[in-house]
Amino acid sequence: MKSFGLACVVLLCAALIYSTMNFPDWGSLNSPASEHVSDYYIQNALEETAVPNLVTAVLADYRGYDTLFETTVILTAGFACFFLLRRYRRKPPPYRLYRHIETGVTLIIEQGGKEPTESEEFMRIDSQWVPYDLVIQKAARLVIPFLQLFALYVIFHGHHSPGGGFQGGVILGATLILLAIANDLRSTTKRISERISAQLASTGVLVYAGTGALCLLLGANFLDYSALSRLIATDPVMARSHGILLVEIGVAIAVSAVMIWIYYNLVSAGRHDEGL
Amino acid sequence: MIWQLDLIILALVIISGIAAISVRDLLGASILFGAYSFLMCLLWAVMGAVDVAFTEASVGAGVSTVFFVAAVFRTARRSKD
Amino acid sequence: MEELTTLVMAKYNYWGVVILLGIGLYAMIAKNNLVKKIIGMNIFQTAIILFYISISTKYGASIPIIHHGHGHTIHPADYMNPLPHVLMLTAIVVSVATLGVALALAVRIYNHHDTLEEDEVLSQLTTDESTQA
Amino acid sequence: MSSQIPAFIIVVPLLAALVVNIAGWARRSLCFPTAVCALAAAWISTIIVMLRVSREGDIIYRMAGWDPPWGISWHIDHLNALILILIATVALINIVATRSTAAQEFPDRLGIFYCLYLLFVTGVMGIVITGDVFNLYVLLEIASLSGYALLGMGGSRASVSSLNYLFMGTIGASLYLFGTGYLYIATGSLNMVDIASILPTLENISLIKVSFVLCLVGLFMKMAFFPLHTWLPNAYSHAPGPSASLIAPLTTKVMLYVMIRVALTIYQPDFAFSQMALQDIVVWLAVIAIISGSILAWKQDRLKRMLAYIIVVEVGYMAGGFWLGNQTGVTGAVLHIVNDAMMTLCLFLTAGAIASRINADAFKHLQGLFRRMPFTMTAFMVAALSIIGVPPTCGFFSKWYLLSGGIEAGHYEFTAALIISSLINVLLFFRVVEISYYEPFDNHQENEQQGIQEASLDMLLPLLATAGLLIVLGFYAHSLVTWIIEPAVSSLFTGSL
Repeated sequence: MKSFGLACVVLLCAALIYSTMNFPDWGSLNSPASEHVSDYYIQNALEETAVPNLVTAVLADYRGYDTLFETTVILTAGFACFFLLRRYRRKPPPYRLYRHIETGVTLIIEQGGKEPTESEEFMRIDSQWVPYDLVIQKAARLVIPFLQLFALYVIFHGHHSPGGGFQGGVILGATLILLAIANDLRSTTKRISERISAQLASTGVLVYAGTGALCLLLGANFLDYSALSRLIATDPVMARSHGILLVEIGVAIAVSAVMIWIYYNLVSAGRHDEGL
Repeated sequence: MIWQLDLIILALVIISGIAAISVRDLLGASILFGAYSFLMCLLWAVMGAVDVAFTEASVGAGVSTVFFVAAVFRTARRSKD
Repeated sequence: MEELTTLVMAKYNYWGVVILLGIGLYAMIAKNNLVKKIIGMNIFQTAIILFYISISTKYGASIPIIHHGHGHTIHPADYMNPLPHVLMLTAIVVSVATLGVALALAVRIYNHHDTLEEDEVLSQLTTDESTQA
Repeated sequence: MSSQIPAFIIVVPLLAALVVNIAGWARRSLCFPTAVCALAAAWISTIIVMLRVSREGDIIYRMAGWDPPWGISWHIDHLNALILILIATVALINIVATRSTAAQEFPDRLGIFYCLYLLFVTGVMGIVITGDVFNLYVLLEIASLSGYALLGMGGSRASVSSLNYLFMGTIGASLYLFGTGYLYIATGSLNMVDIASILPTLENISLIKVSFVLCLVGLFMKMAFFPLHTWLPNAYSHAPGPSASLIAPLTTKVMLYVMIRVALTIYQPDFAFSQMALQDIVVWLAVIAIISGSILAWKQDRLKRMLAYIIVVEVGYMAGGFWLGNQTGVTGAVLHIVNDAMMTLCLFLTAGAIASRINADAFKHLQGLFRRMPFTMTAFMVAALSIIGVPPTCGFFSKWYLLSGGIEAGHYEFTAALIISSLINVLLFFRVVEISYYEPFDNHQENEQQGIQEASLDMLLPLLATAGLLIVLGFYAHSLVTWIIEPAVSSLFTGSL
């Protein structure tokens, strides 16, 4: 099986390499790809949308419909992970581990035994092999706020510098995943419950599609932000720029919530009790 | 866009790609896949695609590696091939 | 010889794309472990993203962010082609979404069959079917 | 506001999917009504769009107000509008029919099931309506991802076959993306009509040929055309009832529409049919698909697996009919897309009804089904006659166009294959009828009460409506062709887009 697979892959690659012969040269200035549509974007994007970062302008305005469905793809992945993995039957685990914080002694409480209350002295830890490490927890607690500040910077500076809704949203989601890895999953699900992350994910895409539908109600085509100029009393070009910003915020909310939601389901195989 | 740098990083990308699929231990394979994604992000940064490099670094390398490690943690770490 | 180097200079990026496609496809076909197949699928998708990005590069052009304000005439040759970058932002997010669903299915298979090896899973399924029928 | 109707077709199901998710977490009972209202609204707007297209000609809808090559635009002609109505009808009938089985199958995740259902319908409708090549890839991914999740939730074997479907589907979609990359490197634009105008002016034809082959192989993989169909039988036969009867009628047919759109709108008929010299290869592949699919269907001993192989045969009909190259062949293919979607919906709904009543799928458990479930089996009979191609039902007319197209194009092996597979279909379905009608219902299971265990009413009425629709489609097949499919096909061939 392996040699047959290798043979047909090598055959396919040889054919494709032969087909790359009549590509235009790599990096050439007059290849058709860099003449027809991209010249319009480079020359007109700044006047029409007041956004220097061409990629954000094309991403959220000229091809905003593409990005709406891109955010819907990541939302579908969140729904799919929940739909496939989530298990609600709460059968209690055979034993629970409690650690006495000062002495570091771990108590194994069988089912039905008297469990110490999670207070100053006792801390519940996962039954899987989890390194109880003070350094990681304290370092994570210090770093996370600054990471979230950086994520907000990336979201809101999508117009001028590389970055935008997706990158900022993923960094925001990654900070909460870092919290879940540093401590245990239950402490993070207490902060951001699964229900909040699911509803936030849909609200993010609702913000995006809602802005589009708002332009629809104002009489223009779907996702035509210049129609917002009547609402926020600016000229159509600035209305497009603000529309792009609004859409980027929606994307950031959706992407960060979906990343957390997928992580919750994937790491606990759907039971949301013990994870990495 | 210095083409020599581009050639070197492209070679590194191909090597880490081959390594990612030939390592037997799945955790090692997912970490190597993280390295593959970071090198790919570096390649795109050299090629001038700055936004795409940023996204590949955060979405491709950052979160996919976490998903891989989480999935391997929930399943098995040894693999026969 | 000199003609060969100009040919290589002009096309090596696309050859790298094809080699990565081959690696990804080989991993998906020949590898036995499900997670290895998922890694192969991801390599296959990032290879196509690399193909689009190498279309957009221009020699001597800077990143697609217009650095001076209004008023100046903007020459397209100064900036790289922004369109493939937009498309590939979408393709990266699609590849992560597919990765998430594939890993969810792999975890689900492990919950049912306690193995990630394709041949062991299929042998268990055929034994289940024979006992069921 | 009336000029915005095309946007409602996509926006309403998408917003409904989001609202269902947000509301689903608060109150579970809200999910089904919102989903049904959204699909009904989408259905009504597709009919309004069809009327506008037949009155005023093609609709060009500029997304975000930008002109076609720069922004994304929709180009809705007769073909688009017809397939949109088909999708909306199948989705609406299926959501109403499978309400009780969905609640029974997914008790704790019903809200998310309806979100995935609506996202699948949005993705499929977006594929049909869009005029942009890359946008089609993104919507293809949405439809596929929600399809993998819906199909993966069945029995123990479902997740293995769904993962297999995911691998092959991702390779297919990525090959399509690679093909559009070749197109983009040659023309520099992504809008279908714009590419069609640039392609004749280019001189290096071999680049365009490679891009066409790559797109085609990717679409064949998504369409389950013969050599690349191995994912379909497992994926559809182990899937849960409600999702199988949604995905089976739609995915392969929409991929066929995409092949027609790519081959005729972007590459223009003279390039696709004459210069590419692919015709004979693909028609012979279709012949092999039809024959081997029918034989494999005969070898199955489970109902849903047999129906899955029949879908592979039907894809062989449609792809072969399209690649005959002449107008009657393409008309037959388009009409068969419509008919086959309705037939597959009816068959999978009956399979779902049978599975919900006697949760066994193998043939040997279907004894005496006519006495136990008379109405479901009559609907099964109507769908069986339609697939075989008996005149009053719609299956006959599309097969008639395919047959005459085959003779006209001189591909007699295709017509022979059609006739042979119709005969094998007769054997397939009468084997089922023989088991369920003539074999006595062995009453050693005394505890089971002997009376009629008919499927629940809310599943039965849509099922009988679909069976009735098959016959109505049969009567109006001629007017359907003259009013909608003739102008669509002629505009595709003359390339007046």
